Amino acid sequence: MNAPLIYALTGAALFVFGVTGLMLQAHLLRKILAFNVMGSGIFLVLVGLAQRTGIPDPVPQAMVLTGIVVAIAATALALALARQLLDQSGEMRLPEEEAGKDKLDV
Amino acid sequence: MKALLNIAVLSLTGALGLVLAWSILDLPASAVRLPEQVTAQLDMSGVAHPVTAVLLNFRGYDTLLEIAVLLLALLGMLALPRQASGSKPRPVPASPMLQTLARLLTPLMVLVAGYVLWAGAHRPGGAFQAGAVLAGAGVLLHLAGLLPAWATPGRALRAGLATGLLVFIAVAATLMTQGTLLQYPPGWAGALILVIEASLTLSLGLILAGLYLVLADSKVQA
Amino acid sequence: MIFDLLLAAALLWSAVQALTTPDLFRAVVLFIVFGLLMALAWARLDAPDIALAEAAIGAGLSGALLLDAVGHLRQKRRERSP
Amino acid sequence: MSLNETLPLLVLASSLLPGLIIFSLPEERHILRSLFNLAGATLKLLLIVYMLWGVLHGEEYVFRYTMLPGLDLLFVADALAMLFVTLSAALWFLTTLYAIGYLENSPHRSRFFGFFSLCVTATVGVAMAGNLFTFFIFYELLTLSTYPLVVHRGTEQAMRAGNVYLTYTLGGGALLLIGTVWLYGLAGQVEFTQGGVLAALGPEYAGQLQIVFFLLIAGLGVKAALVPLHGWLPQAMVAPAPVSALLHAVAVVKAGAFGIMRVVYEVYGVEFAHALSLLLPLAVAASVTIIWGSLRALFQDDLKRRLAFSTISQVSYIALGVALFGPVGTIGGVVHLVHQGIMKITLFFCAGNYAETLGIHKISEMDGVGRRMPWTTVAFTVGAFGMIGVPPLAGFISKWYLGLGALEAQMPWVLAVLLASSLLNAAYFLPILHRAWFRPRTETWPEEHIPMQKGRETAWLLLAPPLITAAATVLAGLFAASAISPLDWAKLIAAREYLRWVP
Amino acid sequence: MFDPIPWLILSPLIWATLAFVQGPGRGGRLAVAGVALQLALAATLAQQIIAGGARVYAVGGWGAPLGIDLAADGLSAVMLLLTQAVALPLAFYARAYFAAHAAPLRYFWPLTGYLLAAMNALFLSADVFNIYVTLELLGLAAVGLVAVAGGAGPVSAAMRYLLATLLGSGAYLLGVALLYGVYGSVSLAALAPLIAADAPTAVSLAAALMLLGLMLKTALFPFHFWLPPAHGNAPAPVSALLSALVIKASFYLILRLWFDLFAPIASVTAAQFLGALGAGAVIWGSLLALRQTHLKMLVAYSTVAQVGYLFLIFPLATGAAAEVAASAWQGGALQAVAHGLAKAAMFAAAGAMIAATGRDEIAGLAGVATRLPLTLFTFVLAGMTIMGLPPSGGFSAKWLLLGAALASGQWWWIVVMLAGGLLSAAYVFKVLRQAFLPAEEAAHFKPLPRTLEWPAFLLALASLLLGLWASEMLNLLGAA
Repeated sequence: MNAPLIYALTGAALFVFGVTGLMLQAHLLRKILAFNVMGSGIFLVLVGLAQRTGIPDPVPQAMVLTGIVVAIAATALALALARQLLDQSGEMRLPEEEAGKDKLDV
Repeated sequence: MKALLNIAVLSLTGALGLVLAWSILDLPASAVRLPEQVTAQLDMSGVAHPVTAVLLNFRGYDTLLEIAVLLLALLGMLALPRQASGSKPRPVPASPMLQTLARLLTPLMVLVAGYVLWAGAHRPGGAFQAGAVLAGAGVLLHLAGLLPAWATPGRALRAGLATGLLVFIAVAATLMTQGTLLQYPPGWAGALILVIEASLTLSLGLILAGLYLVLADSKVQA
Repeated sequence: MIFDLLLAAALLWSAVQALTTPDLFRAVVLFIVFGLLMALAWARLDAPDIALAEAAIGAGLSGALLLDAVGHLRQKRRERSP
Repeated sequence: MSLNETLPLLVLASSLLPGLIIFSLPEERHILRSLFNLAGATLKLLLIVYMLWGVLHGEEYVFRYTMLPGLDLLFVADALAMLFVTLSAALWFLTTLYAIGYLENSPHRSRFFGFFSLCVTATVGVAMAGNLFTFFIFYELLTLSTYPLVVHRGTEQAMRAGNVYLTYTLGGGALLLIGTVWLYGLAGQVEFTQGGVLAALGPEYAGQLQIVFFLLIAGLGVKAALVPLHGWLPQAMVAPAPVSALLHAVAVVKAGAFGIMRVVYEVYGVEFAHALSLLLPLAVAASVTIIWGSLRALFQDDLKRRLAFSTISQVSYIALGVALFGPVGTIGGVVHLVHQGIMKITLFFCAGNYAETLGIHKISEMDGVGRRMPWTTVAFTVGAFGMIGVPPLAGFISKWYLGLGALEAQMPWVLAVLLASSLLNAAYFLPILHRAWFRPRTETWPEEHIPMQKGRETAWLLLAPPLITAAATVLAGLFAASAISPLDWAKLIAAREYLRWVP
Repeated sequence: MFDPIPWLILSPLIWATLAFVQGPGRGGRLAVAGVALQLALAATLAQQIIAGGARVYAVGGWGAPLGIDLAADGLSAVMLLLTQAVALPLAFYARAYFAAHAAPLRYFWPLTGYLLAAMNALFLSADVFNIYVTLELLGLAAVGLVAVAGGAGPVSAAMRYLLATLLGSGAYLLGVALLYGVYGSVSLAALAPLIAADAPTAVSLAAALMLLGLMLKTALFPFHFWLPPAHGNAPAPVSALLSALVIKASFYLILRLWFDLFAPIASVTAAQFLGALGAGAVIWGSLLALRQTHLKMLVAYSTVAQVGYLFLIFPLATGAAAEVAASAWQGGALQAVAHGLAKAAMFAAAGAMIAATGRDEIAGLAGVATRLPLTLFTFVLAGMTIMGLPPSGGFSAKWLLLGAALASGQWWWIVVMLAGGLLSAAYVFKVLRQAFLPAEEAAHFKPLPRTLEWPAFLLALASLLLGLWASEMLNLLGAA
């Protein structure tokens, strides 16, 4: 067990936290936080695993840079949508009834 | 029902975590050694810093698409129907001290951005970090009440936002007359990467600041 | 090694706190802390480029966006409650 | 592409193109529309006469196009195809004339005639299909193009009938599809070949082939209205009379019966089907349908419903003929394909005339109609007597050969079925004739649309078609022995389907 | 030789960015010209592939694994052709739609441009990380397009879609991270020979994560929850693009991963499981489509059902004899293309009907048969492919799949396909029946420009003709 592997394992745990939060939290702001935690976890796994021999690897590092930019882009768009929803429905959560349409007895 | 769902999700993700951890600890040595290849080709790449070499040369095509993603996110935000605020964004009252600080810091930050950009060729840094610093300056100016939020960017601003991507595409496409997409001719790589990075820094700064400034605008109520 | 373990623990703790703490503002602040800890982790992983980007974008810009959203949310709530 | 390859396509196009043009015509251009309709119908008849002459002289009309590897679209104008094509084209011509008269001034005629033409295109495609796959394509297209005709009136009742119709026919289509895919998997391309193609498969496939036969017959039986798959047909009566005439006499039920013929004779081969003991169940199903349809017909007061149940019964004569092993039974089945067509279309034309001229829909309203509309009633009488099997009309010829065929196939019980059916036919037709000719009229007509003018009982376009088909019923019976009769053609076909038959 | 590969990606990127610079509401003409050019490029590429076989294009001249490779074979050429062929009529349609409709245009064109760039880049990519970037580009563009209409319905649908697509790409990216961890490369060409049946657990996990993420993006049952609101609430041209093309992109990746990259570890059990999910989609999606009262929701649920057929490829082709596998594979690809054309036509026709009647309810369609005959005819033709009736492309696809199911003795999929076919007939005719009813007295039909009716008709006609020209497509598909 070396430092990169510790971070890879931490990343795995963060991914799990993020996914759980993304699925279970109702508030959109928290979903967005959870998405970012999930993303950070993935990045740690990517770099941690690649550098498990202790040698820095610029390729996954460059990929993570790309990933961070994509994450901020998604975060901003998600926040913009969440705000629209807040302005229109007064709530920062997804309405339930649309999921309810997915039932035969409606 | 809700509790049941929670338990189901928790046990599923928990199991996923365990499998993930176990498989991470059970890995053989990798077959392909990219770091060695990067080092071997670094001289050809036009920059001395390996991460920059990957970002703008070896995997420059990823970066090209990534800039499009970033521009697209801003575009998606701008495409949302705006609340008919009509009125100019209200200047946020800020303390004079913050304003002074912002006035002092902004030129400094632009300078830092320039340095980070230039330094990226041989040490950590580059267009992303430089752009982020520029964007930070924009956010600071807005917080100090010196920069209004964006309702609808004008043509000049849109051109600025698109410059980075357009320059990148133009360079990539022009290079096709010699070889393939984004294939820098020997000797030209360093200069061309600097041109791309400079325009990227400008656009990234604008876009990243825009992500904040567009959102900030939707706060203003009629 | 010990430092890495401690940092990993701090990362996990701040992430869980950011996701579960009842107060949204607190959650966002904890998330910014998480981002800064991430930057530290990147530095430990010999990835100074990512550390810089994480601090500026992951913690900084994301944090600013999220704080702004919380502010917006509170303003909305104030508008509606009286 | 040579002319012989093009001709089958031209026969299809002669109704497809007018159909598509008619869709795009504005509602009020009725003269242009009729022109396209009649031009298409006439052209089709001319083409077919030319091809008939060619087939008699040994010409081959084959068109092949590969849709997928190992999957050809194949049109072949062989003797059996020409029999059905000729019937469809001739009756389409008459029905078009009739429909132009019948639908005068009613709404949505562009749509009606458009789908009408598509329906005929599909029928002709069914007739000329050279393999099971092509047959299936047009069988399904027939469903699609007839649905709008069934629901044409747009009433609640029509919509319900349309639902029932679709449920049955698409369900049947699904069964036919599995059977077809299965056969293609076993035997490659299943082209219609005289004497059948499946006998070449080894005996280890017998079980599978029996299941496939059941699937195919069930799929075809829906359109052929074999009991218990007949439920859609009486409901579909809500369609306008020309549609009923076409559905019953040519298009839909015939496509089913024709398909049964193709499957038994040219896919399995009648001798192989006999060897797999598939014919007896088919004969039983047909017999049950014959009796059941006739029995139900007895109790209908609505004229078109009675005719519908009569169709169920009569179409199964074809299936029965197919199931009687031996050339004579085959002749009976094949010739009945034509005879039932001309007789039943006569009856439906007449029923339409009664409804359109006097508003008569029920048998109980028909008292004395023979005096008011003598020509129509004469045609109706000929059709009814033909159905009963009175000599020398067409129906008699069919029944005669079927009876002989039953003896040849050593199924004497079929004679009892034929006899019982004929008695039932008489029982449900004769009271109608009695009312029409011999009961005096006591009250006014329900709704007189077309008044009596200068000795003309109704519009010419409505009267001429049933008279022509009634005349054909008489002629087909009288001149059955001549060289151009349907009977002669049926004999030609039968002779080719039995490869090893020794009488 | 002129190489169309990079230009297929650059063209939409360029015109999208230029359209953005032009400003809100602008760029329609640019888009039409750009998509027309791309169609020509895709056709050129298809010809080159038929003549010369599959190709690899090394971006930057480095070559995998250091650089990024683009690759084009029969399947990618088919998907590229489909994408441009659907996008071109829809571009004309969208111009008419936004001109005739109250819906604001905003940045529709640049968003569409990036969407197409992402699709083209995705179909050409041979690098799992690069694919991730294209997936994000695609997802964000699609979400932006759903939200373009504004209003609580579309915005919450877009939000749901965004979260689903982000979760999906997250799972995918973790899979990529594991693959890089194990093998040290993200190039498909470098990875494929390294993955063997005895690969470490991490590889199986990576495969599971990547496939799950992509299934979520493809809206395979039971991950379909986001699709109906997103596709049902978006403006009609957007619904058409999303339903016809976007879900096919992630499906294409599933095909690639399953049959190329992870073939050595793909088990028959997993394939049967995927097939079962597909069967669930066919039945459940069709039943729900039948229950809908709104036209576009019905069409959206129909997409959920039709996606199910695509997943029948896996049980039919995995571990089967070569001939059966080929038939299943061809059937699946044909279904993807036929559904793409037909569903685009169906959504476009639905949009035209809604624009004319001013109502989205199916109950408001009475009279459409007389007032909008061409559009209804379009719906019928598209419906034929959806129902799998001959001689449509959908029928040829079903024929191949049925043949594969029979030949491999997996009769249970036959039952599913037939039940799905009948159910789809039920919901298609639910619309047709209503359209044939006489119009209500009060019904007011807005006259429609021809450009709102003809593009949809051409698409539907193409889905029908595909049945007759399927050999050509399969010929291209088989080019290696």
